[in-house]
Amino acid sequence: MGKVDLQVQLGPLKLKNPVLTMSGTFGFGQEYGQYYDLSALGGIIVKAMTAQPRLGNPPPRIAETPGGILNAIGLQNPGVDVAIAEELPPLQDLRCQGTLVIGNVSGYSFDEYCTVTKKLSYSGLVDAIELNISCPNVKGGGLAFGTHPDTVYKVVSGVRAVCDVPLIVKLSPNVTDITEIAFSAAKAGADILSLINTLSGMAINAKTRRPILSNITGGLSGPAVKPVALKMVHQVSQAMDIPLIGVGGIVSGMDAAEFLLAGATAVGVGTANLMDPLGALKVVQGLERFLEEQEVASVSELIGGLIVCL
Amino acid sequence: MGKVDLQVQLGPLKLKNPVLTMSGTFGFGQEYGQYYDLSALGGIIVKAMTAQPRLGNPPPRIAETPGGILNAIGLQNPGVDVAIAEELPPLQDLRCQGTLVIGNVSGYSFDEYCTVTKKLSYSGLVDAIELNISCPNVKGGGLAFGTHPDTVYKVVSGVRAVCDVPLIVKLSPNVTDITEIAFSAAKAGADILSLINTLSGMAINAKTRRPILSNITGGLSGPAVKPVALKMVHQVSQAMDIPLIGVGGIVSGMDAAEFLLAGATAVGVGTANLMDPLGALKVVQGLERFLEEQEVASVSELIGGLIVCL
Amino acid sequence: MLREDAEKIQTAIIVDNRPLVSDVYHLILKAPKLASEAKPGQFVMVKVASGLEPTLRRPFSLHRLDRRAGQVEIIYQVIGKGTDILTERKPGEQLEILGPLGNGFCLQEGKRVGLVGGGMGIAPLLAVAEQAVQEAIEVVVFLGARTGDYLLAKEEFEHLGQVFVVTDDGSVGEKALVSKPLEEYLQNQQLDLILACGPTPMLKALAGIVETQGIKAQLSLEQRMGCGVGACLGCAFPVKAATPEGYTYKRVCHDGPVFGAHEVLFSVPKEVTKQGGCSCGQS
Amino acid sequence: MLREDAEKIQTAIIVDNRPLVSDVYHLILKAPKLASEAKPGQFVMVKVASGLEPTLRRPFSLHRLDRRAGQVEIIYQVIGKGTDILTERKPGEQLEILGPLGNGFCLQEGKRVGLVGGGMGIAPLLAVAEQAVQEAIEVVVFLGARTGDYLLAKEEFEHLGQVFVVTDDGSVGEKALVSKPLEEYLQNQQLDLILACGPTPMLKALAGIVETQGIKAQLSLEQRMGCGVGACLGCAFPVKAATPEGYTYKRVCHDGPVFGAHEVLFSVPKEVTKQGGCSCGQS
Ligand SMILES: Cc1cc2nc3c(=O)[nH]c(=O)nc-3n(C[C@H](O)[C@H](O)[C@H](O)COP(=O)(O)OP(=O)(O)OC[C@H]3O[C@@H](n4cnc5c(N)ncnc54)[C@H](O)[C@@H]3O)c2cc1C
Ligand SMILES: Cc1cc2nc3c(=O)[nH]c(=O)nc-3n(C[C@H](O)[C@H](O)[C@H](O)COP(=O)(O)OP(=O)(O)OC[C@H]3O[C@@H](n4cnc5c(N)ncnc54)[C@H](O)[C@@H]3O)c2cc1C
Ligand SMILES: Cc1cc2nc3c(=O)[nH]c(=O)nc-3n(C[C@H](O)[C@H](O)[C@H](O)COP(=O)(O)O)c2cc1C
Ligand SMILES: Cc1cc2nc3c(=O)[nH]c(=O)nc-3n(C[C@H](O)[C@H](O)[C@H](O)COP(=O)(O)O)c2cc1C
Ligand code: FES
Ligand code: FES
Repeated sequence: MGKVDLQVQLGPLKLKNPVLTMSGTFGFGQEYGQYYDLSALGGIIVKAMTAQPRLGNPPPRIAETPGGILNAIGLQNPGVDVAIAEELPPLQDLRCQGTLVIGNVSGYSFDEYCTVTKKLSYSGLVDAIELNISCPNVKGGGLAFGTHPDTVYKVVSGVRAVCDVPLIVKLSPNVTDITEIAFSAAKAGADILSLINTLSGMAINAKTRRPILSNITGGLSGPAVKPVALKMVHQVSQAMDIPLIGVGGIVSGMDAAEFLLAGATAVGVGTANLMDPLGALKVVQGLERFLEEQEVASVSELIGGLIVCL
Repeated sequence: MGKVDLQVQLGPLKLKNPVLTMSGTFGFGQEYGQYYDLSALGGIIVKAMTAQPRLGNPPPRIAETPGGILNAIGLQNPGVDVAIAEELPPLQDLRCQGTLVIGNVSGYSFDEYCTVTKKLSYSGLVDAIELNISCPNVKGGGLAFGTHPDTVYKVVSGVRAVCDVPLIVKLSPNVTDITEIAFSAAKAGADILSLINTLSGMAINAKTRRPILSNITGGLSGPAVKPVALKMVHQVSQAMDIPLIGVGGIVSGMDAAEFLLAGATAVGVGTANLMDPLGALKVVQGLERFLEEQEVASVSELIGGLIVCL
Repeated sequence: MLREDAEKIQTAIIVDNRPLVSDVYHLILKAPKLASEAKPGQFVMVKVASGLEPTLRRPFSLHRLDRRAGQVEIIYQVIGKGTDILTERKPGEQLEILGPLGNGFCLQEGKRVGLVGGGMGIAPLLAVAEQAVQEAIEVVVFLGARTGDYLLAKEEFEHLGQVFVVTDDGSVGEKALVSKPLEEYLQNQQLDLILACGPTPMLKALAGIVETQGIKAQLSLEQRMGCGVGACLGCAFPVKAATPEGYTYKRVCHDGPVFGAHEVLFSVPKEVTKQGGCSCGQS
Repeated sequence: MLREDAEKIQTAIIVDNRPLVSDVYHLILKAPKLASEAKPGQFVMVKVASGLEPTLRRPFSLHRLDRRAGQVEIIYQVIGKGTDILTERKPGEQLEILGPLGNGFCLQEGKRVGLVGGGMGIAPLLAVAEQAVQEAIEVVVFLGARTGDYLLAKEEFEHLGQVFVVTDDGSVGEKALVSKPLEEYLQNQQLDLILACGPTPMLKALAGIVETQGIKAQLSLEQRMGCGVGACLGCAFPVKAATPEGYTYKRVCHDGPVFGAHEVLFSVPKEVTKQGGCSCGQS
C-alpha cells in the first residue's frame, strides 16, 4: 500500500484503517478469509451472538429490492459459548496484526444482553463489543430496546457495568429522532456509536400474493439506504461529541469518504460483502486511492470535514 | 381499455382507477397534460399550497441516489390564492370525466394549515384535500407536526373543522411507530391516510466535500424506498380500519398491485413521473395488464389480499 | 493480499446466449479455469450487469462442463429482473462469475445411477450424466417438464443412457409426474443411487420414495441467496439434527446445494414461541 | 390517450459514440423527428440504460442538427455514473431520448452575433453557429477550455466565422479566460447579440461585461434536473423579479435553458429567516 496514512483513532480503539466489516454479513470471517487476507481490514465485527444457540428464521431469508436487499436471518448463531470455544479463537492471529475483532451482542431480554456481554468481555477474545439493540424487548411488550431512550439507557448502562472492553452501541434508524437515542446511549456509557442498522421493510410477490420473506418483514440494507444513513450520521455528529462508525450502503472508497466527511471516524461495510466477496477489501483500496487522488495525506483529515455554507 | 374493473371506493371517494399522481411530482397537471390525456388517471394530487407564495429552496434541489432521488424543493408554490385563481380552474374538466382533483396543503403553523384548507375547501375546486404534515412546526420548536401523535391530533382536528371535502392525511415515515401517528390522525377525523411521504436523507459530493443539496438534507423517494413504504402500509392496514393510499417507489403495475395486496385501496405515483413523463399512465396500464394476466376481474379483489401463513 | 478462493472470481466471455424455448436460454461461456475445476452439481453466481443493479448475483447450476474447449454451459429460465437482463447480454461480452461454488454430486456409491430431473432441475443433470458415463457408471434418466419443449437436453441424455420422460400436458411421454416412471422402473430394476434436482414438491415426493425403497439419494436444492459463499446465512434449508428442536439450518450455497435425501426436512415445525417483531425486521 | 408531447419520447439509434479526448465523447444519433424539429440551444434527456438504474435521465444539449441525414449530435463529458454508462453504449443500439426540450437560442435580434463558449459549453454553440450562417448572420466565436484538446469542434467553427481561442494552460491560444478576447474584440468592433454557454463563473463575468457594454445576451444555464419537462421544480435558477424578495425561481428545463443575461441572478440573497428543518427533509 501507498503513502497515505489510513490510521484512525476511534475513541479508545486504534484502527489500522477505518474500514470494518459489519455483523451478519461476514460470518466469523472464515469464508472471506479464503478470499483475501483479512489483516487488510481495520476490523471485523462478527455475527450476532446470543446466550443460547438460535436456529434463526425459516427461509426465504433474503429478498432483493431496488438498490438493496431485505434480510430476516433471525440471528442464527451457535450461542456465545460455542462461539467463544470455536469461532473466535481462529481470529486471534488477526489481532496480532492489528486488525480488531469485535463481538456483536444481541438478545431478547435485558439479562440476555448482560450475560452475553459478560462472557465475551471476560473471554479476552474481542477488542470491543458492539451492542445490537434493534431487537425486540420481550418484557417491554415487543418494542425494540433501541427505539426508546429509556430502554436504551437501561440496557446500555446494564451492559456497561459488565463490559471490560470498549462498548459500541449500534443504533436502529427506525426512530423519530436518532439524536435522542444517541444521547441516551452515550449517557449510559457507550464509547462509540455505530449507525445505522437496517430499515424495517417488506417485499411482496404480487403473483403469488405472498410476502417474499417467511418472516414477512425484514431489514433493508445496501446502496438504497445510503442517503438515510449519511443523514443520520451527520445529524448525530452535529448534535454531540462521540466517535461514530458510519454504516449503510457503502460499496466504494468514495462512499466511505462521504461517511467520514459527514462525521464518522470509521465505516462499516455490510451488504457489499454479499455483492462481491472482495467487497470490503475494495472499500479499503478505493478509499486509499481516493485519498491519493485528492492528495490527502491522512484519512483523519476527512473526518467531519463536510463544508456547509449557505 | 379492457374488461377489467378498475374502480375502487376510497372511503368517501369513488375512483375510476386506483392510481393517483402524487403531490410535487406532477405540478398542477399542465405539463403532463401535454403528454397524455389525464383523464386516464384515477386522480391528481397537485403541488403543495401554502398561505403565501413561497420561493422554495436555492438550487441544487435534486440529487440522485441509488434507486432513488433526494429532493429539497422547499414547497415552491404561488400561494393558495393564486392557485385557486389560476392553477386549479383548468383542471375542472377532468373532474367531469371522473378524474379527481385533490389539493395538497402544507404549512409552517397550525393557523396556516387551517387557512389554506378553508380556502381550498370553500373554492369548490377540489374533490378532496391531502394534508402534508411532514413540515416543521415552527412554534413546536421545528419538529415536524407529523412526527408526534399530539400535534398530529391537534392539526388534523383543527383542519377537519374547516374542511368540507374528504380529508386525506399524509404520513411521514420518519417515525418510530407509524401506527401511533395513524391512530391519532384517524381519531382526529381523517377520512383517508396516504403513506409514505419521503424519508429524510442526504447526499455528499466527496470530491468537493459539500452536500449536493443546498438544503443539505432532502426527502428520499423512488424505488429505493418501496420496501419501507410497503411495510408501513401493511402495518397500518393490519392495525386499523381506514382506507389507505399506498405511496413509495411505484413505477409499474406490479408495484401498484403489491401495495394493494398490502392493504392500500389506492396508490400514488411520484418519482416515476420524473423518470418517465408517461410514468403514471404506465402504472395504470400495467396494473390493468397485470389483472388481465392474473385473470382478476376487479382490482378490488387485490385490496388487502396478501396471503400470510407461516 | 488475495487468497486462493479469489480465483473463483472470474471473467468469462460469452460464446453464445440464445433461447431454447421462448423463456429458457442456453448460455455458453468461455471460462477455462472454471471448466477445468468445477464438478457436476456445483454452481456459479453470475453478475448479470456491471454497476449496482441488480444488487445480488444470480445462482445457476453448471449444465455442462467442456474441459477441452474450456467452456461451461448454463441453461436458465427467464424469471425476473436478473434473468431478463441476462438475455440481453451478447456473445463476445464479458460476464463476471463467481465459482465453482458448493459441493456438487458424489457418484462414488453407484454402479447404476438414476438421474431424476424436473423442469429447470434437468439442467445440472447433464454434467453429472456425462461424468458418470466417463467413469463407466450406467445412468438411467427420468425427466419431467411442463411440455415436451421443456424436456431440456433430452437428445443429449439419450446418448448417455436409458431415458424416461413425462410431461404435465402429455405432449411428450405420459401425462404424469416424474416420480411415476421412476417408481415403475424400480418395480423391476434396481438403482444404487439417485441424484435429483427439481421443484421442492418433486424432491419431497422423491425423498419419500427412496426412503421406502431404501435407496441412497442426493438432492440438489434451491434457496434465495445473499453471498453465495457461506457467510450470510441467507440460503438456509432445514435439515434433521440432534438439536432440541430436532433440526438445524444448513447453507445451500456452502453445505449444499446437494444434500442427502435422508437429512432434508421439507417443512419446518411451526415454532411454538414466535418472538415479537424486531425494529429492524431482521429477527 | 397520448397527446402531442408524447412524440418527444423517441427511440434513437446510436450511429457513433467515441471519445474526442479521453473524457469527452461524441455521440451521433439517428433521430429524424428530433433532427427536424429541434432548435439550436434546446436539449434532450437521455435514458442511458434500460431498467431503474440510474433513476433519472441525463440532460445534454444538441451539439449539431443534421436535418438532411436525420441525425443529431451530442458532445458529452464523462462525469459520473450516467455518462460512464453512456460510454458503453455501442453503435446500432437504441437509446431512449426525450426532446426537444426547453426554449433554445433566439437569433432574431442580431446581424453580427458573438458566440461565447467555455468548456463543455462550447458544445451547443455549433448548432446555433450553423443556423446563423444559414440565415446569413455573421458569427464571431470565442472559445475557452482547459487545454487545446478541449477546444471542441474548433475546426468546424473556423469554417463558419472568425474564431478566438484561449486555454487555461496556454497550450493553444493565450492563457486566459474567454472573457479576455471578447473584451478585446469589443474595444474595436461591435456585436449585436451574444449567445453564451459555459460554467457559471464565466457566465457571471459575461453578464457583467454585456451589462457594461449594453449588449443583449442570452445565456444557456445548467441545473440538476428531475423531470426535464417543467413539473417538479427541481431545476430552479434564480432570476430577478418584482417579488417582495426581488427574485423568483424559474425552471431551467422549461423556461430555459436559455435566459436573458439581464434577468439571471447568480447568487441568491441569504434568506433572513431560515425555517426549521422538516421531517421529510424536503422543506
Ligand atoms: C444453487 C442454485 C442453482 C440454480 N440453478 C439454476 C439453473 O441452472 N437454471 C435456472 O434457470 N435457474 C437456476 N436457479 C434458480 C435461479 O437462481 C433463479 O431463477 C434466478 O436467480 C432468478 O433471478 P431473476 O432475477 O430472474 O428473478 P427475480 O425473481 O427477479 O429475483 C429476485 C431475487 O430472488 C432470487 N431468486 C428468485 N427465484 C429464485 C430461485 N428459484 N432460487 C434461488 N433464488 C431465486 C434471485 O436470485 C434474486 O436474488 C438456481 C438456483 C440455485 C439456488
Ligand atoms: C440543459 C443542460 C444541457 C447540458 N448539456 C451538456 C452537454 O451538451 N454536454 C455535457 O457534457 N454535459 C451537459 N450537461 C451536463 C450533463 O447533464 C451532466 O454532466 C450529466 O448529467 C452528468 O451525469 P453523470 O451521471 O455522469 O454524473 P453524476 O454526477 O453521477 O450525476 C448525478 C446526478 O446529477 C446530475 N448532474 C451532475 N452534473 C450535472 C450538471 N453539470 N448539470 C446538470 N445535472 C448534473 C445528473 O444529471 C444526475 O442526475 C447539460 C446539463 C443541462 C442541465
Ligand atoms: C444478511 C444480513 C445479516 C445481518 N445480521 C446482523 C446481525 O446479526 N447483527 C447486527 O447488528 N446487524 C446485522 N445486520 C445489519 C448490518 O450489520 C448493517 O448494519 C446493515 O446491513 C447496513 O449496512 P449495509 O447497507 O452496508 O449492509 C445484517 C445485515 C445483513 C444484510
Ligand atoms: C420533487 C418532489 C417534490 C415533492 N413535493 C411534495 C409536496 O409538495 N408535498 C407533499 O406532500 N409531498 C411531496 N413529495 C413527496 C411525494 O408526493 C411522494 O410522497 C414521495 O415522493 C414518495 O413517492 P414516490 O417514491 O413515488 O416518489 C415530493 C416528492 C418529490 C420527488
Ligand atoms: S448465500 Fe450467504 S450463506 Fe449461503
Ligand atoms: S427538471 Fe422538473 S421542473 Fe425542471
